[in-house]
Amino acid sequence: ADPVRAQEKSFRLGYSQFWGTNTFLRTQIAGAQKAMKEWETKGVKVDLIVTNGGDTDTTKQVADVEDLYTQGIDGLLIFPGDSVVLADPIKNIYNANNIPVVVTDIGLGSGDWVSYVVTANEQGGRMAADYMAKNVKPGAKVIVFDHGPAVQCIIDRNRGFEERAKELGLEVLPRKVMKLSLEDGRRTMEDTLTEIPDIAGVFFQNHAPTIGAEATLEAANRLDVKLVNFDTDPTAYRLVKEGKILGTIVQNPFEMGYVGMNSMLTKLTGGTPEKLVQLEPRLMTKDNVAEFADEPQVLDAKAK
Amino acid sequence: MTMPITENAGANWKGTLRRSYGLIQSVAVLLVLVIIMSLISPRFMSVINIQNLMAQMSPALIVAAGMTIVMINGEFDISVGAVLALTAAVSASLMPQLGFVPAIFVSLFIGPLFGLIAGLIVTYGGIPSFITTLGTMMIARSLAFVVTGGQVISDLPPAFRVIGLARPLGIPLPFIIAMATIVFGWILLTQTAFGKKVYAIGANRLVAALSGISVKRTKIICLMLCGLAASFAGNILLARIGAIQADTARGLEFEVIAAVVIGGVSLGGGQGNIMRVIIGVVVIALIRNFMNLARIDIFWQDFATGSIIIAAVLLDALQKRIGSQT
Amino acid sequence: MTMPITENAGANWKGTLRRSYGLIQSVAVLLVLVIIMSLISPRFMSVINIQNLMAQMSPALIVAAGMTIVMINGEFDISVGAVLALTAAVSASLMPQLGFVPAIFVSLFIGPLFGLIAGLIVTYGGIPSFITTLGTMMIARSLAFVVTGGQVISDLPPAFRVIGLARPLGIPLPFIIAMATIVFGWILLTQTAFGKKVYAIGANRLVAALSGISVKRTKIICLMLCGLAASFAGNILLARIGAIQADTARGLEFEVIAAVVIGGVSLGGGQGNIMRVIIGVVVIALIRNFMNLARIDIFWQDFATGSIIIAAVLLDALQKRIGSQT
Amino acid sequence: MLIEPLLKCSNVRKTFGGLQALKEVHFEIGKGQVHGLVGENGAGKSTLLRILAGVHQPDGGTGIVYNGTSYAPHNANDALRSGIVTIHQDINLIGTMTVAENILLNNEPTGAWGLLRASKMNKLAANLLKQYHLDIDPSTPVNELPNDIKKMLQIVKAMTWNPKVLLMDEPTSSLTNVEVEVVLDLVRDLAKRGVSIVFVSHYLSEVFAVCDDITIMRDGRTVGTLRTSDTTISQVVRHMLGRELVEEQSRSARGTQHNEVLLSVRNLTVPGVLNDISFDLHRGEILGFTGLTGSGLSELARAIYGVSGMRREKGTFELEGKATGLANPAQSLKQGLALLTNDRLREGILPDFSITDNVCLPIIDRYRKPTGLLNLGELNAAGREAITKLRVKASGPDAPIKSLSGGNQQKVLIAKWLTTNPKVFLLDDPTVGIDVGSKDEIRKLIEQIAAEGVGVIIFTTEIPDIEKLCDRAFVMFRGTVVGEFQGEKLEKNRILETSVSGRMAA
Ligand SMILES: Nc1ncnc2c1ncn2[C@@H]1O[C@H](COP(=O)(O)OP(=O)(O)OP(=O)(O)O)[C@@H](O)[C@H]1O
Ligand SMILES: Nc1ncnc2c1ncn2[C@@H]1O[C@H](COP(=O)(O)OP(=O)(O)OP(=O)(O)O)[C@@H](O)[C@H]1O
Ligand SMILES: O[C@@H]1[C@H](O)[C@H](O)CO[C@H]1O
Ligand SMILES: [Mg+2]
Ligand SMILES: [Mg+2]
Repeated sequence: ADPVRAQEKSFRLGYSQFWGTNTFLRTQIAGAQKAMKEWETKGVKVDLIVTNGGDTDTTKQVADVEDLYTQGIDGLLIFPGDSVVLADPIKNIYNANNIPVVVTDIGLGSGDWVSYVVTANEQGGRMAADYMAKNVKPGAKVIVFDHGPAVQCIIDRNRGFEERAKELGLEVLPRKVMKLSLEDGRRTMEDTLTEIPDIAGVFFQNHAPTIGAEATLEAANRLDVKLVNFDTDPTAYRLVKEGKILGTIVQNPFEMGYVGMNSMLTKLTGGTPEKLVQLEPRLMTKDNVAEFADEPQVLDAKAK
Repeated sequence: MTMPITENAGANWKGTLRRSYGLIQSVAVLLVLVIIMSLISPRFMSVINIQNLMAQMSPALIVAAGMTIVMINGEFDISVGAVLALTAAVSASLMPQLGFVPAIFVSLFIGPLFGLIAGLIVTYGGIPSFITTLGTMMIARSLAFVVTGGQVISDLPPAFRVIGLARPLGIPLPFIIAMATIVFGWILLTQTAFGKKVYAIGANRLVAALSGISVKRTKIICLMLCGLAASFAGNILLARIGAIQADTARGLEFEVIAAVVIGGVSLGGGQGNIMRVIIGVVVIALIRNFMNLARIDIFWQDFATGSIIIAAVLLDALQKRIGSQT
Repeated sequence: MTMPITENAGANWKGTLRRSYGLIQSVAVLLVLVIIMSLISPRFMSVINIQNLMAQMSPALIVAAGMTIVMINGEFDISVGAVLALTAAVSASLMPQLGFVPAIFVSLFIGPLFGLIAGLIVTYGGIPSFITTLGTMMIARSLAFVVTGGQVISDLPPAFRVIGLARPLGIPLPFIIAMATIVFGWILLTQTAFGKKVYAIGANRLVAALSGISVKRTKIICLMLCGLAASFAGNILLARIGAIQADTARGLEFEVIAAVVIGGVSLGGGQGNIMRVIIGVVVIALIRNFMNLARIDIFWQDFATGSIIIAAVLLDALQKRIGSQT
Repeated sequence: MLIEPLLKCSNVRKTFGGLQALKEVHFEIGKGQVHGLVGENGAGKSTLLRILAGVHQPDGGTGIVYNGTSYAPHNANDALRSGIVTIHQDINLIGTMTVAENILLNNEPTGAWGLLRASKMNKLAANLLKQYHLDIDPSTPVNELPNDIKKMLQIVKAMTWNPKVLLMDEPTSSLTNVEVEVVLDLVRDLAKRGVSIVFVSHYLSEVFAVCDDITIMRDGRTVGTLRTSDTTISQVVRHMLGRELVEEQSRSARGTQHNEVLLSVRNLTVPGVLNDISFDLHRGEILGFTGLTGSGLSELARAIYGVSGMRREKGTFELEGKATGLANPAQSLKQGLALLTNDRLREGILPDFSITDNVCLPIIDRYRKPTGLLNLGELNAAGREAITKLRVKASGPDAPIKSLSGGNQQKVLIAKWLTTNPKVFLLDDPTVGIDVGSKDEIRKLIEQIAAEGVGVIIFTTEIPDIEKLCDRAFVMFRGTVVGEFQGEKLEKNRILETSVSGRMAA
């Protein structure tokens, strides 16, 4: 849906992030900005306000969304910290005032939006389990390290992984909770090696604890334990390349932001964007790692 | 050479002024902050932004009222965030069966119950409240996960949501409720015998005990009141947001403690003015709002927040020092 | 009545015993905890688990040494986690160019610098350290994001990694370093004139000042030492994990403060034994480790953790009460 | 004077907020001289000493010359390093630290690497203690020591700084006779060795015993300096108060009879502290408990009042013929007991609280209106009344109590307990730091409440107080009552002998 070339137009837009210090979410912003540049050449100027919800606090994100409305924005892009909690102000403020909303990732449980760009998270979890099963012995023990027992997209990924792993005959042990951090990844992996020396594989919903866990395996000479995770960054990418992380489910945050911004501006300039854009998760392994070398998540921010 | 009694009226008036001095100056600091923000963003002073801010800070204000009482008493309550979440979770999950009034009513017992348990451990077990309420915080948070099953609970009766969304005379109802709570706290602390006891125990519990004050009972009541405030805030937040998850209000305890300390309550107890605590809460709420208005890069937001907090408190202290020299 | 001077040797010995009593009893509580945990999880007492635990708790132990000094002095340092992260980030990002020894060296200035700034604000500005270091915490965390660009920094020189991974005589090197830090802290606090000043100021800053002690200078030095400990811990953590992100060690401050309080340091200052703080750190590390080994349902883990913390401290207090009655 | 004075203050002034504490102070002292500084409570003695000690800075320029140069210390350390050492009025030790740590604080012997030399520290401390006849273990935490020992320790601590000028602010309050002698001997000895001493005290006999000159302060001014040899106590008192003090006949000599038993205590025992103590207190009677320090006086007062920490093993109480528990302060207070403790700083005042709030704390519930709110007007009236009744020098009932002089704080505390309208008033060292004029007034006040039917018990090592004020006195020795005196037998020497020997004097 290419928009008709508009006369000089300028819009003030808000992008409500939930965890803005995270690479994944910053990459979304980068994608949105690329789209903005392209639109500028078509005479559409965008003034973008990015908010951060106090880094991972849904209540604060609600306040951000309210603040953005106060700022008089013409449209809202949002990475909701929670599908239910954030749905409320979207309905009561944005839908009620006919301000278009574009959702990038996670999704909203209710309310209305002009476009929703997302990765199929549960499918990603299933892909991870498939690949895990191929690389461990039949019936081997696998486990999930869970950093967000109450976060919907994480619940989806875990469910996908665990259900598929069971279908494939793997022994799925009770999850361990930990904080989302390098050192908790390292510590939890250490404890797990002690408790379950014959653990064969671990699934993570993010790259940071995976890197921590890899440090444990390397120090303990236990690289036979297979790690599969969601998301990547330069370090995690290198570890896949070196065969130390078995595989990564790569989403496309850049595309989320890019498509999201395009949808928003399409709507604002009178077009009709696609209501749902499903981005396929892709599996990155040692064998195809080269294909991902130019991923915005992989390119070091400072190298850019 | 005592001062003639006849001059006392003047002395009293001066005393009142002196005691309000801190408050007046803190308000001045706040004004500086507000003016800077209005210059940066013209929309800052818009009615809607102010309405939003009022509603946003309401739960923290209510919790701060409770925390102020506990901290003037010389203790901490680290469990407020978790108790808030647990209360909201219980309230939300009882609403479908019980209706919202009974659900709120039942849920309001949770905070006082946690306060009672913590209070008993603190006073009879002799464990610092910091550790005790760290323990009860974990217990409350855990129960919040159990109650919600890790899911978000939503779909609350619209009549209940009114509490969170109504704006009589343009003022958000949660804010009116929060201010009423603070005023209640102010009356309790300054106009009742109980309040005098709370201060005395915080200042020197030995002196208080020798003066016949029941230190244990007072401490327990303070923790129960703080728990009640947390439970109260839980329901207000629930009505405002319309949904609850177990993770809600993580870290609220430190935001509120910071607000209370910014408001001039000493960490050791015995001193502080609950009215000034409002300013502490407002400062913290304004800063978040400001970050959004001023478009500060996310990586630098914490830097700005930290600097503003220090600068505001420094300015306040500096002013007071100059004030006391005259 | 009073004891004749000639019996001093005996009295001293008794004094030492009395002073160590708290320590001995806390060790007893720890033993109870360890025995219960070993019964529930047989692998708990395995050599490898103990080695892991030692390495895991090392950064917290080092930070706790610094925090103990600051807290005995009557202050808090909320910035330790952020300073740790910033230090590790700077150290890691300097290593490729400078080599690891100079990188460590440079990075070790960060903590003391933050301590100096906080110390100046606390002593000359008269701002409570709780607020001041909350501010500097945000500033440090922000800078950590700026330095790392939000990315994980990894790929460190193998020679550097040795510091984190070596196990001379089977004992993890980080643990040896941590214990050395604690011993250094113990010497500083109990065997030097500086230590006496730290305690005296924490117990009664007026009396300390009247005794000619420079309260400001001592407080600043304490905060600088705590910053140094945080920077030191940052490098140890970096060597152990081999990678760093800006988010590292979020919340470490409260874990460490809890450990220090569990270890018997009073929140008001002036009292505490750094050796007992080890037990506080160990208790917290054990509980986390135990949760992983004992397969407790995710939702109930915090409940168990909270209960164990309260129970352990209660047991400790109870024992002491019984002990003091005999 | 022939020689240039070592320390000279001319026109020193100091204001606190609106209050001018020092208006015009002129004062000088020569090398090796002992100079008494006397005046009513709140006259400004401590303020002057605190200025010299570097705690406060005077208003305006420097009016102080020391050793021939202008002297303006910025802090305590400056003063200490220049040889001006102060023993402050209120106990200034760190309770949680040991005796050795306290007396050597900021003055510790260190060796290589700045490490403490523990053995030297202990030896040094032990020697100092011995030198001042203090029979205590240097490793005892100061908290566990009685007040008089703490006071002595402050003196010992001061001596470790090798003072050139020693400022002593009420160094003998709460000391026993024997200890007072030790202190006075020390003062004389130091003077001989060339140390100049400023001696602030309300015990004029002591002032006359050691001082070469006496400077009198009144209302923030020095009103004059007299040679001790050229003046008399009554002359000094007249200068201080602007009036004469009439020596009253001691109460016991008047032989008032009291028959109605008000409180009876039986077999009160606190293991290791109090041993099987029984006595009756009559309505209208003023009873004294005295003895050496450490004989358990404070403990007895606290044990009766039910202070936690005083674990009563045995003991029964009857108040007005009815058995009562007196289990804790709250209960005792309700039954009509009141206890004035002897540790003003730790157990007496709430420093930041107003005079009114300090006074009304035990009776705060009485000011509750039916609405549950406090009657603040009445509360203030009570504070104002306390100020008037005890002639407290303060800017008003709203003033924080910490802004009062030591003696005035003590008066407020007495007022605090009086407002509870006690039936039984326990007073532990009631006249600590109180000037001669006020002491007299407080004595009268105590007699007056006794006359109204209150039973009063005074616990004190000050035998003169016992002699003057009590109808009957008990002497304690190591936690046991060893003697009872009444009528003409109630007399200084008998009491002293019994206190020392532990046996009833003939
Ligand atoms: N920090 C302060 N703030 C306000 N007023 C003060 C302060 N210190 C002293 N004053 C006032 O200064 C006056 C002199 O007090 P000071 O303590 O010097 O008296 P003093 O002669 O030592 O009396 P006392 O015999 O009772 O110890 C008093 O009126 C007191 O209230
Ligand atoms: N719980 C206790 N157990 C053992 N000894 C104690 C206890 N409490 C106090 N003591 C000791 O008992 C002694 C008596 O102290 P007390 O305070 O009664 O002295 P006092 O006679 O009142 O003298 P003063 O009033 O001058 O201090 C002191 O040596 C004190 O250390
Ligand atoms: O699930 C979201 C994103 O999809 C991404 O994985 C970053 O972390 C989580 O918050
Ligand atoms: Mg004085
Ligand atoms: Mg006594």
